[in-house]
Amino acid sequence: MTDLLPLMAAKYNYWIYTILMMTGLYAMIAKNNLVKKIIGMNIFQTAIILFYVSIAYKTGGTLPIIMEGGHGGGHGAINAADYINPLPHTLMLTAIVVSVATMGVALALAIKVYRQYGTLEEDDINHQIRTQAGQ
Amino acid sequence: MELLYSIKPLAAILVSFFVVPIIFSSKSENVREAWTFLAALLKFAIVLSMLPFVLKGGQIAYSLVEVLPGVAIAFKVDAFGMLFALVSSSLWIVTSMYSIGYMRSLKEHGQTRYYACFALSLSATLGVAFAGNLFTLYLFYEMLSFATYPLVTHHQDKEARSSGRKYLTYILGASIGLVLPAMLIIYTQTGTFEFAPQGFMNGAFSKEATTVLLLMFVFGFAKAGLMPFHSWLPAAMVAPTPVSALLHAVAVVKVGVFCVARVITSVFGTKMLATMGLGTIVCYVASFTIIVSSFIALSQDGLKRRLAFSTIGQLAYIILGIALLSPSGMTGGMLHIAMHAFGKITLFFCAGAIFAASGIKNISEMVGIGRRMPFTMTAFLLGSLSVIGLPPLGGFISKWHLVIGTIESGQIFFLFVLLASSLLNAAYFLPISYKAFFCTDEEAMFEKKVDEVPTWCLVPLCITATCSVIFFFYPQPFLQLAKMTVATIIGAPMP
Amino acid sequence: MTHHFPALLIIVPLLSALIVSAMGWINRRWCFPLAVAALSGALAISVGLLTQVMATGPIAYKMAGWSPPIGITYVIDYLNAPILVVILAVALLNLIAAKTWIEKDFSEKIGAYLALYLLFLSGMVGIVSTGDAFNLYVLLEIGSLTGYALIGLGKERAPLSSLNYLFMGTIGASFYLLGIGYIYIATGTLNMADIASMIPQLAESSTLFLALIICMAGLFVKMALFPMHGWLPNAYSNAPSASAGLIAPLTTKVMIYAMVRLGLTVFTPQFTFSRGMLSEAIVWVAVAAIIAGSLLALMQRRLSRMLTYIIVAEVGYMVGGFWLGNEAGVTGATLHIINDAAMTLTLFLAVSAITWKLGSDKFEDLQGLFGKMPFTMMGFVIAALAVIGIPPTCGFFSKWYLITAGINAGQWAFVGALLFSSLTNAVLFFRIFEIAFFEPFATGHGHHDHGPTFSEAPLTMVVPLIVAAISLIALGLYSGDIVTKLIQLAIPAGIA
Amino acid sequence: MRLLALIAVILTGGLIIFQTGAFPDFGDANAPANTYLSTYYLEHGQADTHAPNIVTSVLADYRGYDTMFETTVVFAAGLACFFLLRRKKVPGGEPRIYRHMPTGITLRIADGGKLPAEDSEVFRRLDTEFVPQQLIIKNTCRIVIPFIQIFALYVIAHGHYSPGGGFQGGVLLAASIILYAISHDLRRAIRRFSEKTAALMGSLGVLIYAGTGALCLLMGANFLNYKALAPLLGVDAVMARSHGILIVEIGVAFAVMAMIIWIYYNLSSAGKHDEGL
Repeated sequence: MTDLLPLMAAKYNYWIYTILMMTGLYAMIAKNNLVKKIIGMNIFQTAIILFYVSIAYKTGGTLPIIMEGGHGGGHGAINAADYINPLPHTLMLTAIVVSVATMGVALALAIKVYRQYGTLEEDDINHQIRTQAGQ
Repeated sequence: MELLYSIKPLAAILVSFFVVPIIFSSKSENVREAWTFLAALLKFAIVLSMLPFVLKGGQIAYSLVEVLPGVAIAFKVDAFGMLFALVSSSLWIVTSMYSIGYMRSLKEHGQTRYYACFALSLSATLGVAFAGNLFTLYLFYEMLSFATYPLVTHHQDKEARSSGRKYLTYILGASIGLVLPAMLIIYTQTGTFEFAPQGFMNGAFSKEATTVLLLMFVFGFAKAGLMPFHSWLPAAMVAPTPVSALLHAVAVVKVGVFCVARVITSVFGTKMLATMGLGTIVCYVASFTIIVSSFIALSQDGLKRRLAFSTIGQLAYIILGIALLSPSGMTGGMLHIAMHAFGKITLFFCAGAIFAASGIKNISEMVGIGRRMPFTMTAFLLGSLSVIGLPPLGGFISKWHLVIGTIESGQIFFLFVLLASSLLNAAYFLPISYKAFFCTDEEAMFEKKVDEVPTWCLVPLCITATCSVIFFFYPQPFLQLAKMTVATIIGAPMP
Repeated sequence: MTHHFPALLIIVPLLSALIVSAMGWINRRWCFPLAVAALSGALAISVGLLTQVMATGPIAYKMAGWSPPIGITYVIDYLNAPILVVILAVALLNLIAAKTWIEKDFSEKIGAYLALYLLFLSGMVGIVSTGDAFNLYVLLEIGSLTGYALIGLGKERAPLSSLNYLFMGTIGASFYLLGIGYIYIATGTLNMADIASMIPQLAESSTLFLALIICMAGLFVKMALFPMHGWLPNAYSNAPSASAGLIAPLTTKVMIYAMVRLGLTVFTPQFTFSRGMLSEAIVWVAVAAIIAGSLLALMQRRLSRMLTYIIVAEVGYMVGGFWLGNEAGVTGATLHIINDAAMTLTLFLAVSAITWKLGSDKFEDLQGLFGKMPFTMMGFVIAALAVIGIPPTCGFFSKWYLITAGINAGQWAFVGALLFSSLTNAVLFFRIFEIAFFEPFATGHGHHDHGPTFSEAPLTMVVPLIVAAISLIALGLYSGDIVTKLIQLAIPAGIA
Repeated sequence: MRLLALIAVILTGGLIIFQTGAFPDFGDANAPANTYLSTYYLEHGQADTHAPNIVTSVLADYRGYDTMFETTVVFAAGLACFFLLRRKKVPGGEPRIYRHMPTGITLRIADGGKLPAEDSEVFRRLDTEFVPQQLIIKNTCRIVIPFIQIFALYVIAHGHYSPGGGFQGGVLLAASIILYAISHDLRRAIRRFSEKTAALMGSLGVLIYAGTGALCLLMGANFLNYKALAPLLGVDAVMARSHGILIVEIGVAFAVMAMIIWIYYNLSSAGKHDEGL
C-alpha cells in the first residue's frame, strides 16, 4: 500500500481514464435503454480520447504553437520539451470526429428502432420480437 | 522403364467432362445420346491408344498445376491404371447403349441430367485410374462421390432420398473422417504423395501407427464396401439399373478397391507391409466380409439386392488378393477387377432387362422366366458362372490366381475362405437360373412365348456375357497388365 | 502513373463515391454505371499492383511525400496484394449482382447507397494497404460506419441488429485504438515497420504485451470471434441482400487480415507468439468457435442465418490457424482469408438470387429449386463443396494447411474441430440439397417429365454468381502458386 | 446481467490499471511518446510547412491523409443518416395545418383542399401541435448568427496560427444554421439551406480535399504532397505547403458544415423534414 499511493499520484491520469472507460463500458453492457447505451458508448470513447491527450502532456509544456523562429529561422532555437506533444492531439481530433459520426449514425438507428417498435427499452423490444416470432 | 510425357491421360479424363455442357444444351434426345456415344468411343480410343506403349513397359505421365508444396495434380498411366481404365472405358460404351434402351423403354424423367452425371462419373473414374499421386486419387475419388449422387437418387422420391442420404453419409463420412486425416498425417511426416512401386513411407511410422493408418485407408475408401462400411451399397440399389450396373458393379465399387490396392502397393509398399505382417490383418477383414456377405446374399429375395451383397463379397476377394502380398494373389486380385466387372455387369443388365420387360424385381417371382426371355437368362447363367469362378469363364482365371496366391503365401486359412465362399456363391446364384429354365408348367409364372427386351438392352448383355467367355480363353491384355504390375512391384527395391 | 497505384487504389473509389453521391441529386441514372466503372478501375489497379509486387517485390508509397515514420506510408507487399484483388473483385461482382436489388430497394436513394458502398470499399482497401497503425483505425471506422448504414436499411430487425453491431463494433474499434495508444506510449511511433524495428529491444515490455492483448481483443470483437459473435448473425441475415453480399465476405476477413498484419509485421512473430499461454488460450477459443458455429448453424431454418453461423465457424478456423504460430498455420489462415471471401461471396450471391425469385430463404421454400434455378444452384453447390472442403475447390486447400498446422503443433483439438466442422458443413449443405433436389416428391415412380418449371434469376445475378463459383475452382487449382509465390514470401522469418 | 457486467468491467478495469505501473508518469517529458516523433514535428514543423500551429501542420500535412479520411467519416455519417432516416412520403399521410401569419389563426386543410404555396410567407405550415411564437429568442438568434458565422470564418482562416481549423470552423458554421433551425423552425432553415445544398456541399468539401491531393498527384508528386502545387500557386515549396493546408482546411470546413447540418435535419425530424424539434 505504501508503493501504491505515490504510484497513483504519479499516474493518476491512467486511473481516471480507466474508471471513465469502465463506466462507459458498464453502461453499454448493463443499461436497458438504447439511448443510455449510446451515451455509455460516448463516455467510453471520450475516456480513450482523454487517455491520449493525457500522454501528450509535458510538465511545464505549453501549446504546440511555435512563437519564436519563423520561416527559415534556425530551428535549433526550438526546445521540444517546452511544448506539449502535438501528435496525440492531432490523432484525437480524428477520434473526436469519429465518435461524433458514430454517435450520429447510432442515433439515426435508434430513431429507426423507435419508429419500428415504439420503444427504446431493450426488454420491450425483445419481448415484441419474441411474440412476433411466436405468432 | 520408359517414361513419356503426354497429355493423353488428361484428354481421356476430360473427354466426358467436356461433353457435359453439350449434353445439357442439346435439344433432342438423339443428339444427346449421340454425343454420349461419341464421347464414350473417343475415350475408349484414347485409352486404347496408350495401351501398346504401356504393354511395352512404358509409363505415360502428365502433370497439371502444383497445388500444395511438392504435390501436383499429376497423372501417371501404369499397367494397373491401364487395366482399370480399359475395363471402365470399354464398359461405358456398352452401358450407354443399354441405358438408351432401358431409360427410353421405362420413360424415365430427367434423362439429360442422367447422361450428364454419367459422363461426369466416368471422368472421375478415369481420373482415379490415372492418378499419379495420392492427392489426385483422393480428388477424383471425391468427385466421383458427388457425380454419382444424382444418379443414385435419380427417382427423386422418398426412398431415393433416404438411400442417397445413406450413400453420402457412408462415403463422405468415411473419406473426410478417415482418409483425409490419414493423408494429412502421412503428408506431414513424409512431405510427398508421389506413388512409388514400393511405397513412399520410408519407415516414417512405427508399426502401430502404420496399422492404424492402413486401416484408416482400407475402411475410409468406403466405396470398396468392406464390412462394416458396406450398407450403402444395397441401399444404392434404388438407382436405375444401368447405374447400378456400371457404377455399383464397375465404376464406384471398383474405384474403392482400386484405391485400396493402390494405397497398399504404392503408398505403404508390399515389402514393408510383409515385414510388419500387416497384410494378414486386412486379409482377415476381407475374409469376414466375404463370408458374411455371402450368407446375407443367400437370404435376399430382391434380385438387385442379392447382386449387391454378392458384389460386396467379390470386392473383398480383390482386397484379399492384394493383401495376401504374394505375386499370384496380387495378380489374381487385379485380374478379378476386370473379370468380375464383366460378369457382374452382365448380371445387372439381366436384372434390368427383366424389370424393363416384366416389372419384376424379386427372385421368387422369376420362376420360369427363361421361357419368356431365353437370351437374357442364358447371359445371366454365364455371368453367374463367371462370378462363381467356374470354367469356361473369365472369373475362373482370376479365382485360380487367388487360390494359388493363398498357397504361395502359406496362409491356407484363406484358401478355405475362398472355397467356402465359392460354394456359397453357387448356392445363391445357380437356383435362379435353374428355376428360370427348369420348372414344371404349373410352377411357371410365364407363358412359353419369347418376349425379349428391346434390342438396345439385349445386345449389350450378350456382348458382356460373350466377353466373359472369351476372357477364359484369351485373358489378354488384362492378365499381362496385372502380371506387369506385379513384376514392377516385386522387382522394386524397398525404399 | 504506375508509381502512384497504391494511392490511386484508394482515391478512385473515394472520388467516385463523392461524384456518385452528388449524381444522386442530379441524375440518378449515372450512379450505377459510375460505380461499376470506378470498381472496375480499382480492380484493374489492384491487379496491376499484384503483378508489380510479384515482379519487383513490396512497394512503399509515401503519402504527402513524407518518409516514414513522420508521414503515413502505404505498403503493398506479398501479404496484402492478393487480398486487395480479392476484395475489389468481390465488391465488383456483388455490385453487378445486386443491380436489380438496388434498383428495387433503394431507387430513391441510389446515390447515397452507392456512395456508401464505395466508401465502405475504400475503407476496406485502406485497412488492407496501410502501413500506419493509426491510419488503420480511421479506415476501420470508415468501413464500419458505412457498414452500419448499409445494413440498417434491411429487413425486419435490421435497425436493431445494426445498432447492436454498432455497439460491438465501436467497442472493438475503441479497444484497438487504446491498444495503439499503448504501443505509442512504449515506442513513440505509429508506423508499423518502425514499431516492428523497435520490438526486439522491448521484448520484455509488459506495456507492449498489454497492447497486443488489447489490440487483438478489439479485433476479435470486430471479427465476431466466439463468444463475441452475437451481433453477426442478426446483422448479416437481416441486411439487405445487396449489402449482405458485400459485408459478409469482406468485414470479418479484413479484420482477420488486420490480425495477421498486426501479429506478423507490427509485433513480429517472435513477440506475438512468445507467450505460449496466450496463443494456446486463443487456439482453444477458436476451437470453441468452430464447434459452436457449426452446431448453431445446424439449428437454423433459414439459409442466410445458417450461412452467418458458418462464418462464425470460419473465423475460428483462421484465428486458430494463425495462433498456432507455425508456418503452415499462418499460411492456412492467410490463404483462407482469400478463399473464404470468395466462398462467402458465392454463397451470398446464390442466396440473394434465391431470395429474389422466391421472396424467402426459409428451408421449406427451397423445394424443387434445382429444377427452377439450375444455374444458381450450380453455383451454390460449388460454393457448398468449397465450404465443406472438397478438392479441387479452394476450401480444401486452406483447410489442408490448417489441419497440417494442427498436426505439426500437436494441437489435436483443433484438428478434430476442423474435421468435425467439415462433416457438419456436409450435413448442413446436403440437407439443403435434399430439399431442393427431392421435394416436392416425384409423383408415382419417376414417370413424369414435367419437373418444376424453369425460372431463373436475372442474368445480372446469375453471371456474377457463376463467375464467382468458377473462381472457387480456379483459386483451388492455383492455390499452390498463391502459396509459394505470395504467401510464403509474406511470412517473416522466425516462424517455426 | 448487471452483476455480470459489473464483474466483467471491474476485472477489465483492474487489469488495465494493474498494468499502468509500467507506464510513464503523467507529464513526463522524457517518455518515448514525447521524445521520438513529436520532437521532429516540433522542431521542423514550422520550417517544413510555415504553420506555427504544429497541430495544424501535423493534421493537414504530415498526417493529412488521416485527416482526409476523417472528413470522409463525417461525410459518410451524413450520408448514413440520410440513407437510414430520410423518407419523402409518410405512410398514411399527415394532417395539413397552416397558420395565417398576419392574424395568427390556425387552419386545417381538409383532404383535397387547396394548399398554400410551399414558400408562402403568409401561410406557414405547422405540424400537429400549436407552436407559440417566441419573439425574443428569434430576434436574439437573428442577431447572434452573423457573428457566429464571422467567427467561424476566422477560426478556419486562422488555423495556422492559433487553435482552430476546418473542423472547428465548420462546426461553428453548422451551429449557426442549427441555431436558426431551433429558434425558427426546421422548414425555414431548410428553405435557406436546402438538403440538396447540404449534400452537394458535403461532396464538394471532401472533393476539395481529395481533389487537392489528386492534383498533387497529377503534378507529378505523391498524393497530398502540396509541394507540387508551388508552380500553380506561384510560391516556393514551403509556402505551397502552407497554402495547401489552407485549401484543404476550407474543404474540411465545407464538408463538416454541410454534413453536421444535414445530420441535424434528419435526426431532429426523424427524416420527415417537417417542423423539427
